[in-house]
Amino acid sequence: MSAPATEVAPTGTAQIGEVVLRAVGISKTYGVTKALKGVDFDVRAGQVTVLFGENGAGKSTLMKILSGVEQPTGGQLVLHEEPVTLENTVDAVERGISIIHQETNLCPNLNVRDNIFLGRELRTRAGGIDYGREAEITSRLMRQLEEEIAPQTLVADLRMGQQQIVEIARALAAEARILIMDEPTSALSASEVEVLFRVIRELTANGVAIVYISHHLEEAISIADHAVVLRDGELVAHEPAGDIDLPWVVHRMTGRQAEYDFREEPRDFGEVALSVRNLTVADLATGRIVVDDVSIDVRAGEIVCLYGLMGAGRTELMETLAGRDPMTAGEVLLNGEDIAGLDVSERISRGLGLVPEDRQRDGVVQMLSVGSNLSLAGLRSVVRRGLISRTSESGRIRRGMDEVTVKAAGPGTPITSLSGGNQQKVVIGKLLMTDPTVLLLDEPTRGIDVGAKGEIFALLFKEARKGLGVLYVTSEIGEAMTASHRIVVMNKGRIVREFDPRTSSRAEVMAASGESASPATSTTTTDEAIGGTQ
Amino acid sequence: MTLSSALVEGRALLALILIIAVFALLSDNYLDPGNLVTITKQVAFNAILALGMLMVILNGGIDLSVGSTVGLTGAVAGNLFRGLDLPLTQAIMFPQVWVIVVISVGVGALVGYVNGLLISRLRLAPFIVTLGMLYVGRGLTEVLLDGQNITNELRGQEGLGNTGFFEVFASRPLGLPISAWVMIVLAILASILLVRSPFGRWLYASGSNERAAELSGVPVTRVKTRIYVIAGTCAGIVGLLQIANISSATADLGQFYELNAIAAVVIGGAALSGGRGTVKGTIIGAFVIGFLANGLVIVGVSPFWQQVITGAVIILAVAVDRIQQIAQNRAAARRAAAEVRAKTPTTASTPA
Amino acid sequence: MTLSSALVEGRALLALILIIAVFALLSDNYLDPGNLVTITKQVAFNAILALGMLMVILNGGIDLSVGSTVGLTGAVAGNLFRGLDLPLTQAIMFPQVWVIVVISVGVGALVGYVNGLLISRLRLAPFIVTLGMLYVGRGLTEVLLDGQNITNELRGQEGLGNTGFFEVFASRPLGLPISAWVMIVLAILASILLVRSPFGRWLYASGSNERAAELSGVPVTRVKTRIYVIAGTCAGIVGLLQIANISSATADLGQFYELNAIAAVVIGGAALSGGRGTVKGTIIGAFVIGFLANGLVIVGVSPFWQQVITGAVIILAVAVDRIQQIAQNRAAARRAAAEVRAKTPTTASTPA
Amino acid sequence: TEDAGGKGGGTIAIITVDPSNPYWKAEVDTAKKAATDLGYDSYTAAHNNDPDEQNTLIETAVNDKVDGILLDPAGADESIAAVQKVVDADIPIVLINAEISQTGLAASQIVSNNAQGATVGAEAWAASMNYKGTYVELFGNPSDNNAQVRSDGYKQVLSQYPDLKKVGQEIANWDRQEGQEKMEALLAKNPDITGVISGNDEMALGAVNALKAKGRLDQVKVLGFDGSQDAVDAVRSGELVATVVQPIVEGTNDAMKQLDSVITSGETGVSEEKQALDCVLVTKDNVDSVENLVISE
Ligand SMILES: Nc1ncnc2c1ncn2[C@@H]1O[C@H](COP(=O)(O)OP(=O)(O)OP(=O)(O)O)[C@@H](O)[C@H]1O
Ligand SMILES: Nc1ncnc2c1ncn2[C@@H]1O[C@H](COP(=O)(O)OP(=O)(O)OP(=O)(O)O)[C@@H](O)[C@H]1O
Ligand SMILES: O[C@@H]1[C@H](O)[C@H](O)CO[C@H]1O
Ligand SMILES: [Mg+2]
Ligand SMILES: [Mg+2]
Repeated sequence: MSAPATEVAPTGTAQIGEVVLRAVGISKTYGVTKALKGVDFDVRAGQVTVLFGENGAGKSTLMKILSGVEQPTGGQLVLHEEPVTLENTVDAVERGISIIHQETNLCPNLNVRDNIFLGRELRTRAGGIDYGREAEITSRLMRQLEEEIAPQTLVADLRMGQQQIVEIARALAAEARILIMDEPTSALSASEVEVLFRVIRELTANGVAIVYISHHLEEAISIADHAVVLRDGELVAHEPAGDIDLPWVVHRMTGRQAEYDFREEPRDFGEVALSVRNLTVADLATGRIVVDDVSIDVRAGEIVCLYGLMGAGRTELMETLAGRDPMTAGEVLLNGEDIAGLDVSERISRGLGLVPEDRQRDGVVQMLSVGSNLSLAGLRSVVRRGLISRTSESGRIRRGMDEVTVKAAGPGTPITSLSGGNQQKVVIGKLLMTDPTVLLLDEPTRGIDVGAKGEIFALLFKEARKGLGVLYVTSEIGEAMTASHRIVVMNKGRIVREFDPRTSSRAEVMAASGESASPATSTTTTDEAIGGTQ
Repeated sequence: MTLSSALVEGRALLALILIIAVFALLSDNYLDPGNLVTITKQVAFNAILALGMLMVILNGGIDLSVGSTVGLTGAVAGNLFRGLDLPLTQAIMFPQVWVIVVISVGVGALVGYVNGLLISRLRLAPFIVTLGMLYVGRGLTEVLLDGQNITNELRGQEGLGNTGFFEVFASRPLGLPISAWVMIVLAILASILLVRSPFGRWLYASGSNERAAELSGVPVTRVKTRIYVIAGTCAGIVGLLQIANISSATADLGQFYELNAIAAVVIGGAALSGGRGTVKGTIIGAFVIGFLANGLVIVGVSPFWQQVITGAVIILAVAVDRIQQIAQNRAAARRAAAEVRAKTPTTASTPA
Repeated sequence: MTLSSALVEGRALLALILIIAVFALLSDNYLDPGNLVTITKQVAFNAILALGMLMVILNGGIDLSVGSTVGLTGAVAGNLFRGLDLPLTQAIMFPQVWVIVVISVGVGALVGYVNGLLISRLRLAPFIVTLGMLYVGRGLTEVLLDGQNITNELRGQEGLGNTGFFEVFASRPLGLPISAWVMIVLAILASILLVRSPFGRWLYASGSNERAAELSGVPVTRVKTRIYVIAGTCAGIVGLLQIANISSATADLGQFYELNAIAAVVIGGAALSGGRGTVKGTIIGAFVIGFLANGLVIVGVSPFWQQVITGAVIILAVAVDRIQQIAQNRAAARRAAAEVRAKTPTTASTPA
Repeated sequence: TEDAGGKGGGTIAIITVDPSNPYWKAEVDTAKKAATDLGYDSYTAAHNNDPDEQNTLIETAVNDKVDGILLDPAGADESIAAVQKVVDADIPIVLINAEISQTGLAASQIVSNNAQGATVGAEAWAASMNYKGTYVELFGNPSDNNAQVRSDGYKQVLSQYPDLKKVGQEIANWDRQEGQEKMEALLAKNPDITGVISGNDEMALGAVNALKAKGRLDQVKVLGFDGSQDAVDAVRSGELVATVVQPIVEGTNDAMKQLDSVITSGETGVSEEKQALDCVLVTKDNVDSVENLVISE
């Protein structure tokens, strides 16, 4: 490691490639769910083991067990050939195992330094916190990660990608010998991913063992030394990285050849459904312009992809269009009608709805069932004489579940028991039940496996054929290229260019977004048949 | 929702049955029909407030001001019976009883509306807004009554055309006090509202995840404002029923009622964090409190200890299902572990 | 934390300055040094409780039982001064004053510990646990006092070796009442705890994102238990100071103190949802309440209206910065719009 | 606040218990009017029987340099220190309604004789019961001294009559609604009682409501205490057998006069510091002589 952070002594010095942590026959049940069914898994010093699997395959569960977050219901962990029980995360950290969680686990009211050293304070001789030393190490870590964030910056003021960097810094600060990264890049830009990969290589060179999980399959393959695939809580494949490629991974993950490519979809568009004219949005807290003079048209039956880097202002644009944030200037027309003065619910009833970026925070209502979530937005249409008609509601729910192919035991199933992909389908289905003319989707495939991605796009194209206009945001170039009729590139709050995915290349589009087609993401550009993977 | 809420209601019901069983064993008079009617009447006041409180709590809010609002509406009604000094004219106007009822309940609704606006529009914390309103309401009650109970005026006078208040608000149709009937009607209305109407669904949704509800087209601000209006309206109704019940409008009427209402809702299985709770549970919760208070007097527990026991029962009622849940989880973990062990541990082998 | 909390503290300070200015204009004697000392003494009791409450609120909890705990510790101390009936021996033991102090404060801590265990281990809602404890504590206080205030016994008797209580707990070192000194010392300790110690960081962290804190190795359960112990300890200290202040242990000592303590914390800028709040803000909040109450008396506002005004100020104090924020946002929006218009509208250019 | 010039002038602080209660409201109104008549400004404050609040109000008044204080004290022992502070500041103070357990501090103490009131009330009530039967007692707020004093007074009288049996006692905190609810429960337990004694009128009137609802009021004798207007009306209609009026209006007028006298001349003009304000029994016979706590003739 290039920047030794704390004086924690490394736990054992293993040879490169030597197994340092072994999971033997690990099982985990949650109530009736069997998340893991006797999995054997090795972690090797100085190498990167990548874990592949669909949503709900059990990847995070296995990692939580390896890092002391959860206790297995069966099986044994063996650390340096010694059987161990990891009581909790503190225990694991003391044994040199750290984890970067899939969901960011930061305290927004604390600053970067406080978050990094939370629970592992450096003390002064008097017993207080040694702020000086903590700040110094924080600065050093930030420099190493090439992110200019001052140690005193409040985490609440950081964008998602920067928060993920803080998470990474926290794991580095622990000076772990075994470092688990569960989806560390879901909010990172390509250049930030590059920095992370450089850091990973430095760590492995120092003998640190890395476990890496990502739904960005190509990116993950490029860093892997070993590839392990989980399916339905079972380990189905394990190969050295040299022997694998993308189709192999997808096949092992899904049991089939999950491909999607919608470039040949028909293009019989109708009238302009949504017309955005010179829209400008200012961030009221800072006064900064985040959406700058944007104009976009979406026609009936057209699927428009809004591509750009993290922080380009796409979320603000989408939320403003949905009626959640106030606009500063410009106009928004839906079917020729000015909707600028309407609130969210009025816009939904006029036919414009948003599938939000953060599914847990803004998408699902956790305490309601799958059925009630589905019918929530379109509730007005099943009201008879002021009351909800049970028969027409359950009829619509059943049809809705079929239409978006939700895998759930029934409409009464708790929404929280569904996998991310299925939850996302419910959120989309919810808005489809309002009979929208235009659907807005912000990162609809974030954290979703390759199979579910295909299903979601198939659903959108099916609706488009019936006349729905779609405007969706993505940060994945593969997705933009294979699953849209038109690509609009946004950069620093402005629309910079438009592309026809049939006639343009990845490199062009990425260049327009301000992103350089970096090695990690450009090595396998030929494989565009499998969308959604960079 | 359905399964866990049924369990939680079941727990409240269990508490109720337990309390009834214990006191029935200790005293012969406890289950006397007359006493049951008495308990029901007392429970009704709390239950009506608790129905309003339930809506607020389902939304993740709290309303500490309902007790003061009970007092305030009582004082308003009392003053109206005393007659309105009309400015300029020198005359005193005596509104009819139905006008008095409408105005008094309206004042309750208005207090709720102010709470609701402050909470939903300005996004202030419900606890602090309604705490402030608790003081404001009580202070206004005292201002209106100015140190005098209003008693005889409530009867009205034939000549003034404002008689008939007690005939309605202290009546006992079919032998059951009117407050009990109001409770029943309001409970049915509340059930329909929560279970069958879009408003109810919106309430549960916004109580569980307000941001998601908003993006689903739920008018979250309006829903929030309205529930405080409902809570205030319930307080207004209780204010009228209570001044009829004690035949006087007094300055400290309704003090601490909010605490009992909150306790009923929570004992009935609602989560203070919002999104979970039922009408049935709330009514059961109110009966738990009522049967307990009555039973403690009937078996002759010393008044000082009554408070201790009441407090302990409130805590126990919510602790019981947590303890039960923990026990269940432990058992499930044991079962699962046993199952895994039975399946003979596979030896370490990394499949290729 | 730093910037926004400074703003919020600033708002509390503004409220304080405003109140002082208004009343100083209305009354000559308001800023009299004697009156300032009076206010400070009064504020001190509330401020000490509020410091404990701040910890609880930082964690996203609430403690409604501190008022009862004040009463209970007072009653315990009173009983100890009256002497302990030793079982078996027929003798009565008179503990020394320092023993009485330790036991009484210990009882406060114990009440807090029970609250803490129920909340952290059984994961019960703080509101309902401490509501139950409010009743339990008050009931026990009444049981202990059994309808009799304890007054003369507090002086102790030379022969019994238990004199000296008033000499310490009602003393005025350097002309400032002891309660004010205790407030100052505790405020400094609390500041150090919150700002300099790991415990403070853990508290802010777990109040804002408990799961994240737990996964980072913060002992969230222990932190949670401890803050209730701290709140109970503060209540115990106030109980002792207060019986010395009024030279008697009475059954309703401390009633409603919890409401004032919560109000102080919130006026001082803390968020009831946890994770935000400072010692300085809390102390300012306590002074806002104290200066207001004193000023209303000095300018001769009627007791009824005092309540109305107090309630309104509580709401206003939290509403002000929200209104200000909304106004700022509006202004920012207007500015931004003007700026955009000034830039001469570029026509929609859709590059190919 | 400005200094008194000769007779009258200056400010008097009237510190009372709880003016939302008719009894203290009468005290305050009388005091305010008397102060005005004597040429003083006055302001009112209330301590709600909280000695700590009383301390604050007293200190505030001292800081405000008022010219005299009329205090209805919160507790006999708890108020000594507060009164001492006033004396130390050389401000004249007169106590009304309740006493403190130390003499030589206040200029005078005009004390409502609750013990005596309870005795006369209990006597009259026992007579109406024909000295036999079963009864229950409603007790006031336990932290208010008067609750115990009155209860003791009742007991002292009633223990003389072996055929009068007390079968229950509940706290109802001076409150009508609580009195009613407690009475309802007590009635379920003891349906056959023939008497109720109550620490004040509000609780007694609650009991009357409960008895009325059960159709038992005819057979049950209820005793109140305070002489509030509602109770006097109830005595007139026979719902209460008696109440006891504390002549607070006369007492307050006396207190104000004495306070004025101390302010202007340094002397109260009365020989005794402690002056008992004896209570007057109100029954059907003399009910028309009482109106709003004022006893005529
Ligand atoms: N706390 C929990 N309670 C109940 N079920 C759970 C819990 N955590 C995970 N599960 C279930 O266990 C299974 C495995 O989940 P896990 O989070 O490990 O999947 P994953 O492979 O990480 O998926 P993703 O790619 O979406 O992150 C899923 O069916 C999930 O619903
Ligand atoms: N919490 C925040 N605090 C400060 N600036 C922010 C915050 N969130 C976003 N921004 C900034 O606002 C601008 C627009 O962000 P927005 O989230 O709309 O971008 P985006 O293209 O949707 O990216 P993402 O995929 O990260 O959501 C960016 O400059 C970003 O850095
Ligand atoms: O004398 C008063 C009155 O009886 C009042 O009703 C309650 O408090 C007592 O002390
Ligand atoms: Mg996962
Ligand atoms: Mg975004």
